Amino acid sequence: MVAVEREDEQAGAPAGELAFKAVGVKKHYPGVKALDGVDLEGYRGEVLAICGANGAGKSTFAKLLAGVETPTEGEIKVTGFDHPVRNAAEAEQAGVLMMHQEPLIIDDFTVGENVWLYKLRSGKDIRPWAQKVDTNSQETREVLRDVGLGHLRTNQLAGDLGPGQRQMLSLSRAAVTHHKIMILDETTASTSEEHFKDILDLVAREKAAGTSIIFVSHRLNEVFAMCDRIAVLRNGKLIEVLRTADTDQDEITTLMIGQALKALDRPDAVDVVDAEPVVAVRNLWGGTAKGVSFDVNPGEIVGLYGLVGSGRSSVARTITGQKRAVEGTITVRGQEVVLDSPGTALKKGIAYLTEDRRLEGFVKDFDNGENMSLVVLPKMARGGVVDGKREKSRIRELIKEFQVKGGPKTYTSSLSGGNQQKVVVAKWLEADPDFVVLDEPTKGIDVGARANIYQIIHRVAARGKGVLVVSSEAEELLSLCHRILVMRNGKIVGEFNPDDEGTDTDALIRTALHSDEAEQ
Amino acid sequence: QIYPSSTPAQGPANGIKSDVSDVVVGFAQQQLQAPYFAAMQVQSEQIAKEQGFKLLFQAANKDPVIQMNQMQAMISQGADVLVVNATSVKGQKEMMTQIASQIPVTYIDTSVPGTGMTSVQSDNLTIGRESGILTAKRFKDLGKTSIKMVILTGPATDEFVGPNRRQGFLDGLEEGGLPYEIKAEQSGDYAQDKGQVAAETMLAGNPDVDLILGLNDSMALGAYNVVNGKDQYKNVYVAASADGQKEALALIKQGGCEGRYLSTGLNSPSLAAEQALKISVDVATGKAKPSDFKPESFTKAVGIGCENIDEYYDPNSVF
Amino acid sequence: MTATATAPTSSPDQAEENRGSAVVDWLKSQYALYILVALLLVATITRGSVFWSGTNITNLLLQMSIIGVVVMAELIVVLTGGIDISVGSALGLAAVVAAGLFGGPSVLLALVVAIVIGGIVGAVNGWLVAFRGLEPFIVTLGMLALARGLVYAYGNGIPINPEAAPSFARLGQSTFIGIPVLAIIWLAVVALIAFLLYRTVWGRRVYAIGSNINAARSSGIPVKGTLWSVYILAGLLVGLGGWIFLARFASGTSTAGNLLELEAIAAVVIGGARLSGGYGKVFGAVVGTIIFAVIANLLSLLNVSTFLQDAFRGALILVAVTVATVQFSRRRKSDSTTPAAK
Amino acid sequence: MTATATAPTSSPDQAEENRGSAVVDWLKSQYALYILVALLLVATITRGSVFWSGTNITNLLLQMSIIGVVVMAELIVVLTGGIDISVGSALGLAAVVAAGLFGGPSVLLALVVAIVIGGIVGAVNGWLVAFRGLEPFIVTLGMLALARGLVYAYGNGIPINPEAAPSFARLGQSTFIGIPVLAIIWLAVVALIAFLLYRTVWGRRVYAIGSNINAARSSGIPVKGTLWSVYILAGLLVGLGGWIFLARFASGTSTAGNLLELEAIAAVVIGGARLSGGYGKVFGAVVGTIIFAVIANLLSLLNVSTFLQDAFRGALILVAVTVATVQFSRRRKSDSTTPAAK
Ligand SMILES: Nc1ncnc2c1ncn2[C@@H]1O[C@H](COP(=O)(O)OP(=O)(O)OP(=O)(O)O)[C@@H](O)[C@H]1O
Ligand SMILES: Nc1ncnc2c1ncn2[C@@H]1O[C@H](COP(=O)(O)OP(=O)(O)OP(=O)(O)O)[C@@H](O)[C@H]1O
Ligand SMILES: [Mg+2]
Ligand SMILES: [Mg+2]
Repeated sequence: MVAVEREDEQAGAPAGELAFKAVGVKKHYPGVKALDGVDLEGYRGEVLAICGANGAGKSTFAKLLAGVETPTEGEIKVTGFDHPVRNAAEAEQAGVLMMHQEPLIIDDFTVGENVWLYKLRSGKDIRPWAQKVDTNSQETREVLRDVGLGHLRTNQLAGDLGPGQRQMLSLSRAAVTHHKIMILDETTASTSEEHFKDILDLVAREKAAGTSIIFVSHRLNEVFAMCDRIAVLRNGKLIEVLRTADTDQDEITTLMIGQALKALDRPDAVDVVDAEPVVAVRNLWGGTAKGVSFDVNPGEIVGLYGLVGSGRSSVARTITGQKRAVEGTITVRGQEVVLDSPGTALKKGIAYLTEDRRLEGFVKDFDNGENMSLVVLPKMARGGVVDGKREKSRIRELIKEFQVKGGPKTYTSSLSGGNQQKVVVAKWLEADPDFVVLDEPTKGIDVGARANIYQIIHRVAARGKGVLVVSSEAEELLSLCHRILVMRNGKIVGEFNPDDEGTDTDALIRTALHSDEAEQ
Repeated sequence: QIYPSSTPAQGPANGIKSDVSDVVVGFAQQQLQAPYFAAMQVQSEQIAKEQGFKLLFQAANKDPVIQMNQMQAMISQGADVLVVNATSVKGQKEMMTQIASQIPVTYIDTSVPGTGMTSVQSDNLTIGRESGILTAKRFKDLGKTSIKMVILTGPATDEFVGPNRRQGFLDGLEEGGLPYEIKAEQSGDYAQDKGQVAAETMLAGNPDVDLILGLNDSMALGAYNVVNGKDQYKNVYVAASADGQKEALALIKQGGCEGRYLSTGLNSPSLAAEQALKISVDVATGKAKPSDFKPESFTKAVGIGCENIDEYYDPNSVF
Repeated sequence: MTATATAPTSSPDQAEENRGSAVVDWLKSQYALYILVALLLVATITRGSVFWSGTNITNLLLQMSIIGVVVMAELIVVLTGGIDISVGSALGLAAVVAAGLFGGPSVLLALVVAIVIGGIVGAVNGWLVAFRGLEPFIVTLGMLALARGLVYAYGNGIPINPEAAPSFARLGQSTFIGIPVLAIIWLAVVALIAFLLYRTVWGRRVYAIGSNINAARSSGIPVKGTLWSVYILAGLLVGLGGWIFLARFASGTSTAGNLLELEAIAAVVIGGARLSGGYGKVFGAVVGTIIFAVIANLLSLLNVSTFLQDAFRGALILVAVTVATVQFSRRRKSDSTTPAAK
Repeated sequence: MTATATAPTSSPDQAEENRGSAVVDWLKSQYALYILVALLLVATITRGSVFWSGTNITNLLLQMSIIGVVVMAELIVVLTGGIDISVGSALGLAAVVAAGLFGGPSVLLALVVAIVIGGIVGAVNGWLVAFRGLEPFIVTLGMLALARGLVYAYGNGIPINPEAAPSFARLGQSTFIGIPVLAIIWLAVVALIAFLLYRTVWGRRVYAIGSNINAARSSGIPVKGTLWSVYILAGLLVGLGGWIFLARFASGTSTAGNLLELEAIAAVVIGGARLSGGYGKVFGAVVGTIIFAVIANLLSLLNVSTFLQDAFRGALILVAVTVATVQFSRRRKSDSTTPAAK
């Protein structure tokens, strides 16, 4: 197979010269073979996608290439650099720039300082006491505008940004550094379609400048829109490298998960006649939300769509007690409630799956078992004492149900991004809330597991619970939800029924940008 | 019960040793943070070397808990007798009853009354008084009929020594016929640097005082640093109520009867150490029985001023 | 590179099979234990007969009982990512007031008083930390000074001997099947804390808060309440420590508990806990307690000059942690957030 | 640009226009300043004439110059997420050795010796923290004991008076345009540290490491080297502090610098720095230094009884931080991202 791949590259790929070459690369963690003998080449002026299920080893490969980790066996050669890249400093010399799956942003720095983080000095001055660059310059602002963050102030704290904005912020670094290889590890996972255009532009510029680009994403449409070649990983092994032009999404999916994916039908909303809404929100203000009203009925899955920063997460956080509402009322099953903390919300049967896995998704020192049972622990306890057996057996079931790659004793922080997300989703769905808000629930989750999670969400709804799904992926909402609300600038500006004629991705995006549909 | 009896031990812990070189003496010092205590150690080690007995020396950082642990460790190591400079007069009563039930205890400097075999103490009251008298005389010679003063005291934990030295010095002033007014009292922790800072501040608040009293020489030396060479304090004098530290004696000698360091009291670490060790060795070798000793005996108490300085100043002493 | 190091040892795939390797893994991370073993070896070689004598072991146990209880208090605070530097002063206050209130007529009354005082101190600390969001360091620094000041003020610096001093003294040196009662109390406290931390919902919450306070909050954990309860419990333990102090010394001295905070934190940290919270074991903290007690005891037994004792202790700590952690990689800023970090 | 400075109050939407609000934001976060102002008010009301007298201000400046330099050392360490509890002992060691080496014949030689000693201590600390990955607390705890032990051992507990004692004393009292020279040295150090932290690449790196060590590492910052340099610089400053100690007291006492670490950390923290690193200001630390100096000075001027001083100091700290932070929400685990915390 390797031979075939070589052939293939020699025939079609060389849009440019060789940028890097991995030979027999293995990476073993205690008990895990994250990579198990991978040979892969990248060329300048070319976009190479790496696809694979969660835990296939995509991020691991990226980290090896960027010198964040060193391979257990084999090596990766970067053209023009005589020995393997071993650390970040060498990566910089070799011209490898990596956008991590969890963007490495310094929360206590301003947006501008984060843009320039990889290039603290002005000019070539290498003295440690050299003057630092001006991080509030016009140039900085332009760089930010290019990645769709033009509305941010350069001197505002980066810690206050949402995950989507953090991704784009880390991406902005590409504009101020010199590099030959650029790695985008799920940079688009929590960004909306609009930002993908910015990324496309940036990639086009980089490509023209001769950069070799590696793109990791679980959104196959993006992969096909952007990439020249696709490498498929499964369980740490390179399965195949294909030219985009020669393949299609179904083939890639099949290669990734080893089987074809069955199409999934959305069950109808449970028809509970005249039941009062699970949750009714009226004129809600808070965060970037400016007067939002909507209902979620029992058995209904409602989608909330909008661009990054449109206020979706603010709504989600405010109605789940994560953040206090400035104004407005929230009624749960007919009863008006004041939600002053997530704990209170949970007592009322309201749960919130965060979009910010890194910050508040899971506890880094906990293993999968502990993380999954964090919310429901009181229910597994008698008189405050945890029933260990019951906890263990339930955790095992959950791990199977959610296809988490790892055991109950594996530390969640050592899982791949997608597997972490599964743990977090499992934690909340296990809590069995009356009303659950899922903020980017499938962020980073591969196509196979995604279908599985959709099914579980459907099951929750089928039991008469209310579900609100916030997502940046219009397609996801269209296939998952019974009703879709679109937000723009903190207001709900449209409502769609996915089954209606003419309700498609374009319609949602158009509404989110500047609707010419009927506003409310 | 670990210590079944509460009556003091009637003989050395491991039986009477015929030879001095077999004797083990434990010396539980209160602390080493002041030169006075450090000098005691140097002196004791010298004596032990000369006489050939084994000395276990530990200091407790002014903490009864540490001292208890150290005394216990000494007993475990086969000490025959203990010399103890107690960390707390009142607070160690039960502790010392327990310890003393197993081993003869001779106190040095600070004792716990009602426990142990005997004590060799400095008579802080008298030492202070002697110094006070000398200071009163110097002021009278200057033509003063009354003075204003500020006092540098020990820390809040100073339950016994400091108050006695203070009272003694004030008694001495009265005895010398010099009425006084205390303008302020602040702790200098018996340390030179802390004393200097406290003196600075008190002087800023009371620039018209005549005297800064330090309850030991270290603090008085700190105070001396403040007034020395400063015009605005040219009429401020310094005195200590005790210790007789070398640097202080040097100042007294150097200034003579015009000097600004008026007086101190002799609290000789070497005299006390010598006496306490002698008692201990005698008991350990059977030359004396614990019951032979009075509960307390005092070391010589004198005041040192410009007139008798030559008797006491030795530039080569450790302390 | 580091962080996760800890423990994410077991692998996803070979899930729980290999028990054997778990033991090995556990042993690998027990560097505190090695320090202790090395110390005991040194003790045995140099002063074996004295060190292992019944008297000395009894002394050691007694010496550890006070600090041991305080270490447990410090541990739970450190697990939340906090720090309590007021434990020493609070212990002093509890001891002094318990000795002095109503004249200290009874051992049991003193126990109640000591625990109440400790609890009050802990409740104030905890309230400021949990509900006012203040830095634990600065809050407990204030409390350190305040409580110590109250100790001085209560007795004007003079130790307070309770009326029941003889009963205290008797209790302090009584043994049960050869083990000092005070040490038994300490061990009971250790067992209690281990149970609370490992077996209860509360314990899980404590770890969660220390590791990721945001995740804890958004998971519906009552963060403030739990934090408060931690400081209160710590206060109660410190109060108990004050009472043990009384039992041991039969007197409330104004230096009671002085500098205990440093030793308690040191024991917790050398026992492997992370000061930024979320990681730390009861067993490690106990080993840490023993390490420092043995060091002090050994230096005494070897009759190391007092001038040099501090130097030796310091050098010993430095050498021990350096040597024992050839493999030790867990950094304070656990970077496990990004497993990437490696 | 003290860029990181501003608390994130204004929203993304209001662009960059309102400069005025920046000042307001700044003022809002200066709670340490309010504590200081309140203290100064109290001082003025109770002992105004004495407090503001030239002598007292000079004294205050002198009293702050030693701790002030040490606070700067502590600040840079805390910014990296570390802690240095050996500063007091190291200062003592530097002072004593500088006083004693070769008999202490010259002020300048002593300066060199003190700085070298401090630098060595810092280098050892830093090496263990940066290259061995050890907990700063436990490393500097070991150093605390080691350095203090060496102080005792060097002089057998007896103060060491340098031959050049008179020159030291003269230097300690000399002024320049009315300001004590020692205070000028302190202020120069403050200016230097502010320059390094705010204006240089090194400073950015220090903040980056303290805030997110993984991001720092992956951005190519030489994390270990920078960490080491921080501890070395801190050591040099502490050495300088030891020399200032000599200049002020003309004697190397064995208690020099005792418990200074607590005050230094307290000043840094009350000045708004976060103990877990990444956030903290030079200005705040200076204000913190002044706060503690003024408290001590005031208690002394008011002639508060020794028995009550600690209690007052403690209560003052607690009340001050509680009252001044009615608005204070920045928590140690920066949760600026979880608005729930507000
Ligand atoms: N620090 C670590 N310790 C132990 N195992 C690890 C560590 N980092 C990654 N792994 C394991 O290596 C495997 C590959 O992980 P990797 O992050 O490369 O997956 P991925 O393909 O990027 O998946 P995803 O799509 O979910 O991001 C996973 O099984 C993961 O659990
Ligand atoms: N007033 C506020 N204070 C602090 N944080 C806020 C505030 N408003 C919003 N945020 C945070 O900023 C981020 C963006 O908020 P918004 O509701 O606009 O998100 P969104 O539309 O879901 O976009 P994104 O994809 O960036 O999350 C969220 O993480 C939210 O918690
Ligand atoms: Mg990944
Ligand atoms: Mg969002």
